[in-house]
Amino acid sequence: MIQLQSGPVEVGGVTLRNHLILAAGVLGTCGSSLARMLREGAGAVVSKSIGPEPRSGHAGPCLVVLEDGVLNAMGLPNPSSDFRGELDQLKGEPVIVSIFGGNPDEFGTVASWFVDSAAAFELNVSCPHASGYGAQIGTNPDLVEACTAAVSRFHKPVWVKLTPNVTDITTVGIAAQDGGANALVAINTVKAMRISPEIRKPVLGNRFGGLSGKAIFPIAVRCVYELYGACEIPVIGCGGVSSAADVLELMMAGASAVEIGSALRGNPGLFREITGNLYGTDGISPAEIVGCAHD
Amino acid sequence: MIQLQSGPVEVGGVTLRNHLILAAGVLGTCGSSLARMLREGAGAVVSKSIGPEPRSGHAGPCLVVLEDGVLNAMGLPNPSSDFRGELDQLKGEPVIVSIFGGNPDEFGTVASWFVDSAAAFELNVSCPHASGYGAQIGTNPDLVEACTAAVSRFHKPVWVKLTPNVTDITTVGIAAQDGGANALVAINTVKAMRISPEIRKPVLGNRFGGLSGKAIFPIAVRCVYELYGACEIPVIGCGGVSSAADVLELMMAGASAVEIGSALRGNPGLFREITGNLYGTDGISPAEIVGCAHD
Amino acid sequence: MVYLLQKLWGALMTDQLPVIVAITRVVGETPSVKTIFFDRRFDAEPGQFVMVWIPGIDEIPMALSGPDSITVQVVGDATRVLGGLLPGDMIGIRGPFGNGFSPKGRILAVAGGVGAAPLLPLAQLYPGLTFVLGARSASDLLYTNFLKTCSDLMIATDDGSAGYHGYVAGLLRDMDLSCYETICVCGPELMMKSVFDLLDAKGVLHNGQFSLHRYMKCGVGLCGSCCIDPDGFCVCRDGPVFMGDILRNSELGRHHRDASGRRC
Amino acid sequence: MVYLLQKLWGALMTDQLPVIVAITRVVGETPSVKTIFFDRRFDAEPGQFVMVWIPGIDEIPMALSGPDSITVQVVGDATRVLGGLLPGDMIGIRGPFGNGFSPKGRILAVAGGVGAAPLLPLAQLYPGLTFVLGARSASDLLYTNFLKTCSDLMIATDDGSAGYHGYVAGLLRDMDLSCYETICVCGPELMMKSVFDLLDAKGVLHNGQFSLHRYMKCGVGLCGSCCIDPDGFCVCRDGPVFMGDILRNSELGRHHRDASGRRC
Ligand SMILES: Cc1cc2nc3c(=O)[nH]c(=O)nc-3n(C[C@H](O)[C@H](O)[C@H](O)COP(=O)(O)OP(=O)(O)OC[C@H]3O[C@@H](n4cnc5c(N)ncnc54)[C@H](O)[C@@H]3O)c2cc1C
Ligand SMILES: Cc1cc2nc3c(=O)[nH]c(=O)nc-3n(C[C@H](O)[C@H](O)[C@H](O)COP(=O)(O)OP(=O)(O)OC[C@H]3O[C@@H](n4cnc5c(N)ncnc54)[C@H](O)[C@@H]3O)c2cc1C
Ligand SMILES: Cc1cc2nc3c(=O)[nH]c(=O)nc-3n(C[C@H](O)[C@H](O)[C@H](O)COP(=O)(O)O)c2cc1C
Ligand SMILES: Cc1cc2nc3c(=O)[nH]c(=O)nc-3n(C[C@H](O)[C@H](O)[C@H](O)COP(=O)(O)O)c2cc1C
Ligand code: FES
Ligand code: FES
Repeated sequence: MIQLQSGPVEVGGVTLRNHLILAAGVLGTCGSSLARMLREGAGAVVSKSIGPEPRSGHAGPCLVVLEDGVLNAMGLPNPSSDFRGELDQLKGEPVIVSIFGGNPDEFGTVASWFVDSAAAFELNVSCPHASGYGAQIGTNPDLVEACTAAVSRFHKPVWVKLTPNVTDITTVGIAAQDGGANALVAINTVKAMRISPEIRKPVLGNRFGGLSGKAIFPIAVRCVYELYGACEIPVIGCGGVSSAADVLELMMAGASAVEIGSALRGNPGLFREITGNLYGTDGISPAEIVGCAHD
Repeated sequence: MIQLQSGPVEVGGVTLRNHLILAAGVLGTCGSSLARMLREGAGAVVSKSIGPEPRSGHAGPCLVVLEDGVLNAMGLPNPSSDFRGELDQLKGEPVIVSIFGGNPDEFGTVASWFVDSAAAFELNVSCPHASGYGAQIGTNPDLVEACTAAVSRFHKPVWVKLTPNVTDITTVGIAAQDGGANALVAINTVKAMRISPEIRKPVLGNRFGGLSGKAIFPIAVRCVYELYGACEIPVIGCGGVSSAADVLELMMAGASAVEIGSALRGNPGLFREITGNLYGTDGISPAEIVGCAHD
Repeated sequence: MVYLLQKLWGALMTDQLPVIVAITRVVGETPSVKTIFFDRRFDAEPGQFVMVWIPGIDEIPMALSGPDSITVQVVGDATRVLGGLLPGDMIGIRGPFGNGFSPKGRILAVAGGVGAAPLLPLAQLYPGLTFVLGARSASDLLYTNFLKTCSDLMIATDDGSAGYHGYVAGLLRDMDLSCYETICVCGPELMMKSVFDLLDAKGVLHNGQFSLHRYMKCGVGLCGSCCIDPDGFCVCRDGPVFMGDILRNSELGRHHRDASGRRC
Repeated sequence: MVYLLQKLWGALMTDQLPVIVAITRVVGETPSVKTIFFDRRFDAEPGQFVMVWIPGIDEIPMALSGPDSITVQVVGDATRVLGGLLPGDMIGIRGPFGNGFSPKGRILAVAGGVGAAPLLPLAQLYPGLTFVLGARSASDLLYTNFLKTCSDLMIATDDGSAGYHGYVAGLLRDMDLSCYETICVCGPELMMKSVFDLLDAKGVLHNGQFSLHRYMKCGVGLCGSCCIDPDGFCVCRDGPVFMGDILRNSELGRHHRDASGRRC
């Protein structure tokens, strides 16, 4: 397998320590767990999505582990503005704050809380299981553009995280770009469900949830490939990544960096494991790899 | 695990020998392989999708097997009207002919060839990798309604097979219902891609393909659940089914019957294996199970 | 070989959807605590926990008080419904999860209230251990009949209605703890904190093993709701049992986070 | 044990994307046939095939003529590009797929043209077998130098430029075939059909094993493009090698289907 040159990575206005980023919502509610992931070798971390009001999230079960993925419907639990305190211990670290809201104003309000502490914002317009939020915005290009614009005015880098649960992800990517996004993140989870045959009910408290992990990797590759071809701003890949080979594949599809979530289950040392394989002293320039599958 | 009463199954105007149907495009190009699947225990079979002109399909690779699924871009190869000859040996058997076209007229033309030989039509408005066909129709509710109406006029049962690659599958399901569909089939493959890291190119000749098999089962359950809640006509589940438990789960989500494709790889005896587990002398009525997860 | 394959197969090939069990027996332990037995035994270390799905209601973490039982104290909606279930009712179980106790040498178990639940399997596995059992009042003491038969049982009640009058930490203060190589502790946060401080003061904190409670949603180390300061450990995955010295300077007894992640 | 685990692991846990190999050597066998060696050996039975990806062009089925080689006859676009590749060039390999030959007792191999490719590993594995090699002309004969050293080689050429003058079936007609327990055949469809008819006439069809060619797209028994009448067997998965008696009344020598599935 090829290896890459190591060194800081500039993506969407943020300097990452390497190409790997902790995905939003995974071990991202506490400053201390974000700090831990940085210690464990993440090149940057994205927080849990923070919204305009504290939310407890959906009734359980909130998450079940499947043979080849994870199905979750956390329901965007978050401490809202109280999250500011979590970031005190992370001054100067590459922390991207994920935010959500029900309209552009709410996005603006939430962003305003973190102008001093976030290296960038990631807009969650893609969570498939929280009514009024997430994908309910992210399937409407006009709203995506407006929400992005509402956050862009803080003159911090804005990443917009997209849902694959749309007919054409590129129209949403272009809307985000038009709203002033500095990067696109693809993908959030794929809307899905499992049913308990004995109970005869959906297993998730919220019935519907989002599929992540290995099962969605080929969908993520496709979305990154489509967005890279259609948009000018960098794409950050996400979905089912669990090895250095997966990182390279997403980069070849067009990802400038890669987020990792579900694969951390049972393996908090994964970032270091992957960077160990991904980088080498004879590594080639990442620029040679990003999007090369399009040539 | 619960078991079902065995016996013929009436779904969408067709009498199936059991709840299991061979999915379109899998071992469905020859009359002899369709007959074989019936011998192997399928309750009915759907043919390869037949179109207005013969097509050779995409350049290879057309299909790769993944850890938890299959990625294909066959490109709708089909012998067009010559397919009539394949059905000679299948008179009176439960054979559903899958058809596709680029507009309502083409759907009508293709259907007209099989009015005497098909037990029903399944409209492929969902293949994610054939330009001008399949999902390019199936993402437009008006076109779906028109194509369905164009085939309905033959007074044969019409099943419409839907793509999950849309923002809201229920709007397309309702359009099909409005066009006169007797049943909905959900889902076709999920648009996806894999890249060969060494070659630095997508592995499929067509670059984009469709993901099937285990990986998409939770997406299929979700789509069936959504359609069952939104539509009046029966839903036939499809996607990642490989066991009797999967069949029951899709039925609880709302499926009146279930199609199986990828899981037949290496296991042509799967239909018999599943019916062996699915039915029992003390089995309960299927009516008790279909859609029960909605209660 | 077959075993290994099963493990491999199990690990690789199985969806970890909740395993549905039927309740076989419900035993009232105290006015507000019931032990619920079900028709399936789970292979767990003492101290591991499961996520219990009460269909239609919620899913909550519970220690296994035996291979086929949980012991539930009614404190809110989910526990109320759980405590009201009857034989034949079905619940879902995910797990066992986390790291249990790592007993070696002479063992002291220190339980407060329903914190006795994860310690019960320890008493079953290591008869002869010393068991310090605390509760508000005599009627709140758990498992005393059983514990009497197999352990060196010492009792403390807040109101003095049985055993030592006062908190568990008070009882421990007068004991020689240096003879225990393993001191397993589970109970309400403040009780654990006082035991923690006591062990620290007595210089035996490194022998302490504390089973923590934090708000849990996923149970598998992903959602982050159970993480503790300052190291960001997941109680569900890195715990729930932590060695005493790892918890020095931790949030134990200082703060925790609620369902939304707010500190309280 | 380790082996078994590897198999299990391999079967369960590996994406079967094309394995990329680099070409190490290209040997011109005849004016239109080349053997291409690559830097990786595949574990295959004689008669199994692989799907060969020529990036940017197509993917086509090819027998393995050795653990690390294919022997390609140029007949169209993909084979032309493949035949023009040089050492260092990369191709992708999926497989090996299908069921190979099942040799037992005395073996007779009957090859026509590039049909010798899947039979070559048989000659390597079973030295001393009888090998009937047919081709249009002396210059089209494959592997003769090697086959001379390890087999009882008999040659037939359509134009009489070497060996028997005429078709392979003609040569076989005069032989006593009853002494062979296994008769493995591969070659152009009509050559196979005449051998098939001859074996049938001689009453030894049940000893015949025929390696069929049909249009293949997936190689794994899903797409249906390689299915044969009247039983609907997949040549890629149930074959490519079929026992003679299974093919009685089959489409062999009568019709096949093109890339679109039309009979021709
Ligand atoms: C590892 C672990 C093991 C536990 N073992 C036991 C046991 O053996 N027996 C027992 O009775 N209780 C046990 N608990 C506590 C039990 O999970 C809570 O009492 C229960 O979740 C309360 O739910 P409720 O809906 O009845 O109460 P609510 O009204 O929802 O809440 C009451 C209080 O319970 C706690 N709580 C609620 N939901 C959760 C949750 N998902 N995770 C953690 N805490 C929560 C909160 O502190 C809350 O303030 C354990 C907790 C943990 C973390
Ligand atoms: C199991 C099997 C093993 C084979 N082994 C060898 C071998 O060892 N050496 C060798 O030279 N050839 C072998 N072939 C034949 C080889 O696959 C075809 O010659 C090749 O696919 C032609 O491709 P093309 O693009 O060059 O020709 P095209 O111009 O595309 O077609 C020429 C003819 O080749 C056949 N063909 C084309 N594509 C395919 C395909 N995907 N599957 C099957 N046939 C096809 C058709 O009959 C077609 O009419 C084998 C075929 C099969 C099915
Ligand atoms: C438990 C869990 C919680 C998540 N929470 C969020 C969230 O708050 N905001 C968000 O944008 N994405 C969230 N996601 C989605 C992930 O960030 C990621 O997009 C998705 O899981 C796919 O990546 P993966 O396969 O590497 O997990 C969550 C995923 C999981 C599994
Ligand atoms: C090789 C292959 C070919 C297919 N061809 C068609 C087709 O022609 N028409 C169609 O509607 N669906 C086609 N499909 C989709 C399947 O019918 C089915 O919807 C999908 O594979 C999901 O089911 P599964 O997971 O059981 O395979 C094809 C799938 C595969 C794997
Ligand atoms: S409960 Fe989710 S990380 Fe611990
Ligand atoms: S090549 Fe696809 S079934 Fe044989």
